[in-house]
Amino acid sequence: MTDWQADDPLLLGGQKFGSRLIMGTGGAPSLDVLGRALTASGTELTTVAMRRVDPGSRGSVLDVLTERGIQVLPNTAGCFTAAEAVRTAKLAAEALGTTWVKLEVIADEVTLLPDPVELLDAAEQLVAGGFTVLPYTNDDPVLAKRLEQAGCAAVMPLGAPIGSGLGIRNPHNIELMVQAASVPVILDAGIGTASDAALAMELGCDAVLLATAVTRAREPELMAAAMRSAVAAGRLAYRAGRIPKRRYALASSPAAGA
Amino acid sequence: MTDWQADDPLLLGGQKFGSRLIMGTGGAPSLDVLGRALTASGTELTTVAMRRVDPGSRGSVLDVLTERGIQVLPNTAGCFTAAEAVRTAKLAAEALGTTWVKLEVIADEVTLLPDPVELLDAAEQLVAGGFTVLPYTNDDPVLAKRLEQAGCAAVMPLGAPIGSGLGIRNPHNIELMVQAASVPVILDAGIGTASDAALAMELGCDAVLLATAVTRAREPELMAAAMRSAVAAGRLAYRAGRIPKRRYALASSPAAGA
Amino acid sequence: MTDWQADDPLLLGGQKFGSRLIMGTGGAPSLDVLGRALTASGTELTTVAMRRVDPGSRGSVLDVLTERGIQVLPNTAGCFTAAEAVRTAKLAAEALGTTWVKLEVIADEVTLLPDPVELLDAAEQLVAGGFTVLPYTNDDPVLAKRLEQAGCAAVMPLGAPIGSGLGIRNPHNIELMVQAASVPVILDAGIGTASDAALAMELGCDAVLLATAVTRAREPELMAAAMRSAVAAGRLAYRAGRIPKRRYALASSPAAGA
Amino acid sequence: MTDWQADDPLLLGGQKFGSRLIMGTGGAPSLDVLGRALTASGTELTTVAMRRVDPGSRGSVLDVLTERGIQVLPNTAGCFTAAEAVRTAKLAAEALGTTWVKLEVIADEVTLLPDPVELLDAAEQLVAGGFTVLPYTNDDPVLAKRLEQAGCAAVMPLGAPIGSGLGIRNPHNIELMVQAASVPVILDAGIGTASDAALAMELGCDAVLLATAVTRAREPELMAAAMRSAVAAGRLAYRAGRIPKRRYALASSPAAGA
Amino acid sequence: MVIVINGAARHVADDLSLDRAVSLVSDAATGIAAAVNGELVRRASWQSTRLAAGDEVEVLTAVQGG
Amino acid sequence: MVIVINGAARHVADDLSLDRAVSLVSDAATGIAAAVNGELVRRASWQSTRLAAGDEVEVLTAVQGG
Amino acid sequence: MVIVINGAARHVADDLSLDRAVSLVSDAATGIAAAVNGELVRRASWQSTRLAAGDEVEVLTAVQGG
Amino acid sequence: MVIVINGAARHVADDLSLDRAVSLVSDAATGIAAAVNGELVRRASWQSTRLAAGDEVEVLTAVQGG
Repeated sequence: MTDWQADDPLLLGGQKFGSRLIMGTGGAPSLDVLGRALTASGTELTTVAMRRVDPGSRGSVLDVLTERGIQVLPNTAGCFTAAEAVRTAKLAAEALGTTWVKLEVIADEVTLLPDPVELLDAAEQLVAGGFTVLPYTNDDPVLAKRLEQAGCAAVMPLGAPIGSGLGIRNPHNIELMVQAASVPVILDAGIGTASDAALAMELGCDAVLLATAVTRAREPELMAAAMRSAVAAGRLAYRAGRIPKRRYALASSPAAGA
Repeated sequence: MTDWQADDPLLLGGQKFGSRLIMGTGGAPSLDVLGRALTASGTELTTVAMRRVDPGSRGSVLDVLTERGIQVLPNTAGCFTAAEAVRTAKLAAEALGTTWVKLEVIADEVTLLPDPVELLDAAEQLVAGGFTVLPYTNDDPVLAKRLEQAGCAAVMPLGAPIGSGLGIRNPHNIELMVQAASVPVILDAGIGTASDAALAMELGCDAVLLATAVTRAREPELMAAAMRSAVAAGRLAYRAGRIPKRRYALASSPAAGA
Repeated sequence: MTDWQADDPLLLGGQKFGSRLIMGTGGAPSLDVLGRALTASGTELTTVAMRRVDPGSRGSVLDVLTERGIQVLPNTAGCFTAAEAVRTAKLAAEALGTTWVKLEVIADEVTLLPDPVELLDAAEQLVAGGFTVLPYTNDDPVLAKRLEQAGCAAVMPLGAPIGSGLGIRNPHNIELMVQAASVPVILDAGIGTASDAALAMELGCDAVLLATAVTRAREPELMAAAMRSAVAAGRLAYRAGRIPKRRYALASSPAAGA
Repeated sequence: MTDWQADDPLLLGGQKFGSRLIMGTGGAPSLDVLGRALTASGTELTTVAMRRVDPGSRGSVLDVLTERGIQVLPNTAGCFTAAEAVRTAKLAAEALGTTWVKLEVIADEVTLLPDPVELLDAAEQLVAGGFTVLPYTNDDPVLAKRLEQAGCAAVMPLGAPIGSGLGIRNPHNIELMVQAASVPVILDAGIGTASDAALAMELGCDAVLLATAVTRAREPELMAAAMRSAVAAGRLAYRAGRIPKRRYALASSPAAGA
Repeated sequence: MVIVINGAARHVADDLSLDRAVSLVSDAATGIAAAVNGELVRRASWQSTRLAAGDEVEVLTAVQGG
Repeated sequence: MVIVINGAARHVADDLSLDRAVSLVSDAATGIAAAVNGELVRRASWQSTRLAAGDEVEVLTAVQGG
Repeated sequence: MVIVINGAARHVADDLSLDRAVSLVSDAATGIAAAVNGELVRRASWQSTRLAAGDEVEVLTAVQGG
Repeated sequence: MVIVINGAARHVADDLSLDRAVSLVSDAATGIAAAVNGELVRRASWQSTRLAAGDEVEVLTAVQGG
């Protein structure tokens, strides 16, 4: 079977990735389940959070990534201000030896929606600090453009609130964002099932980032395989150029007797 | 890479199919393009129409299917009455040596929507005649049940009018149909792009039948590969059990400092 | 305030109605609440069901309608066959002195969806019997056309299952039906709130029939007033000719300094 | 007919308004058409833009408002920075003798979407300057909360880009905004037809602001009447408490024979 | 004899007329209709309609619905 | 005599067999079916089927569709 | 001297007052506002405000919009 | 003296070095980072970094998230 993705890598932060599915590690019932899901997903880049060391904990999510040769992407989850986010990013860089960061600066714990002002501030500081900044943002095309102008390596708009599984609530905004962007657009948050991920790619997104949809599915490994296929399917459909929507029918068989 | 479909064949008309994507052959710019698209789609069952022989024509769609070991499924496209459809099905059986038929009995040439009364009549006659009947029907769960009771081997509801590319206009009806059906439900007509096909499978359909979305895409072969992945993705997601939709966010990273 | 409806009556069964909102009476907590809701709705035509007389019952829904000068429209709710529906219609005609009937022939008690074959049969018999037949049908444009050809005075497609409050699941089908119809199209069943009723009228429906959305609302009288305004609003918008949808913005203020 | 709005005024900027429909004046083919549309809409508050005086122009939009006793609401349309917007607001206050302003600070002329950073800055300056600030914002609940905290008298989220007629693209965000807001939420921009306006009110918005949907409709006066009814309908439905959506049907007639 | 009215068996005088049978369940002057063994009987014919043992009488009226 | 094959009138020898008639429009060994006056005739019977003046013959095959 | 009113250069008497400058483009008694070099000047100060060569005067009013 | 490590107060030897402090909660050779009073201290400087009474030490590592 032809590998249709072969000649279509994702260019992000100066690197090439064969997979356009970026995974998160939150919500998995165990490191074993997580590991199998990550393998099934085919991901090459995966997020982790930074927290205080727990002397009691056995096994590390880092080992799970290392064994599979998956690049680690620390996030700044749980930060409410630019200052917290910048500090967390620096600690992550020291701990993990990477200058890549998924930048999250949220406004409250009910919606987990990003705070546009603090986010932009943090992005500017981290870009100045030499980081490769991948900001989790809302679906506002204007804020996305500002983040791009601030030097972010990509913009990562939400489709819906984190963990909601509501899919892409406003495809129109994502399309506007894609048209205006000159950095990769990565759909982050909201994906609930495979068709959501395929739609994101059909809208022109360069990649999809998801965690909950896989880690909290009834069968994470199977859903990871589903997402892998869905992202590939959506990307192929985007490249193939879909048929126009038409109000009326168009016969797919020649007129009778013709 | 694990073959997640390996243990999940489609059971239809007493046969097993490894692929859940049934293709149509209408609309392709050439037999060559059609052949490459069929290969890329991985389909094992493909529809053809019956028309008067054209002495001048070179090459046959049948050769394209035979070379690839794809089972042929004649349709009764262009028939407006049960009588026409039954006659066409019998001629197809004689010409192609198959008792399988995709039963189409349409009401008019603007919407190409099925005529429920004529369709049910034709289905009953063909089942009595020993045919394996796969009826193209509207998305009415009641008519689908009647067709099943008439002995059809599957029901094939439309997502939207043939060739419209409008996707699945009424997912709720398809879900009701799937829940009530004891024969395979195959989403036929309306698919425009990969996410539509994935959604059909997530709703619980057993397979997807499409033609225009691939044959009239800008790049048919690429779109065929997209549909192959999309159907696989949707089926896997259905089996994996998606996360529930939630009104609010659910953190995928542990609370700060925890 | 100008009465914008003044010159725009509903023509149905040879009569003129000033109101385009047809009400049902099912689900109201009391005849008193029902009466106030009917008054607030401004309806001029309202459905009732036929059941065995209950010697114990006090007060009659008929009195509620008579006091308000509302025309009664008996239905054949609960009938599963053409024969039952025809008998019920004849008993209703005898009891209520009207040859108008809302024809319902349902397939099962879970979906309460109409049975297309029995419905068409019953419609033909009742039209032959001199009835003014208003059939509750699904949203299939083909069946609607058959019912019109059978001599029905209108077609009454569902927006969604009875009492579901899911609104109009397939606006595209309703539009196709409206375009093809030469009798009034009345959206029946599925309306959950005011915007659903407005949308039905904007799609080109001639009237809306609803019960549950009002009778089971937290405040039936207020919701009845809401539906009255919504139907008027949707009809006016339909007549006014809405602006086209555009992908991009269109300034509503002159360019700066111009 | 009972006036259901009588006891339900809009409280905005310390004033009471009987109408929950705020109109814009852009796009009308003539002042005469505008005047008749404003009357039909029943609006009590209407926006105007500030531009250089044109010695040649005859008649003024101000006269149209004054004759009808409609309160004027100047906007800052066309401003791309906080500085421009603040200056425009001050000139408007001087010219029109009002400290109310519809604050618009847009990011570009293609999407006309608000610039979150400049908007918040301008809002803070104008609140400090004693203005009653009504900011046109995107549908981000976080930015809306920041604007409220800055002292704005209301928040006015878009449903879709100005003049697009795409309706409310992300009802979920509007609901989140309404739940969190302690100032009025006014749906501004995107309304295309009556059902859109009704939906806005059903989501809990306190009012709707629109211009293009009326002024560019085929018949502006009729559409203005439609919008008046639609806003009333949506508000009443919100107050009445709609029925829940249910997956299956719920009979509105008693079980047969019961 | 025994007849069935709206599903309930009743002992009634032999040769009972339909109008008497109806009066056992309703005194409504209007708004009701009756069927005997599934067949509609017009009100005008109630008095002249004699019932036989085992007849099933249905007396219907309008209720809230639809 | 004159018969109609796939809608076109043709002068043919009297008493023509169906297999000869079919061969006028197709030399396909498989993948075709024939009907005379709307009735399917199995291939096995083509040779023994004699046509009469005015007969309408339809010869169908599979084409792209559906 | 030369000043600019609403983007157009005009020759005016030296030492022109703002109320005179405004009157060159509008005779409206109400509904207008003026700015000199980007700064709002209240109507009460128009008469006492003397313009200098090169000053940019903006005179705005309300138009259909929003 | 008393210092705070990841939120917990501990009695430690005066003049404790940061690498010793870190070793009280983790023996990981890689994958961790430390901050003293909110300021990141590079691993290379842990040994030379002396802690003072009341210092707040944070030792972080990667966990499942995002």
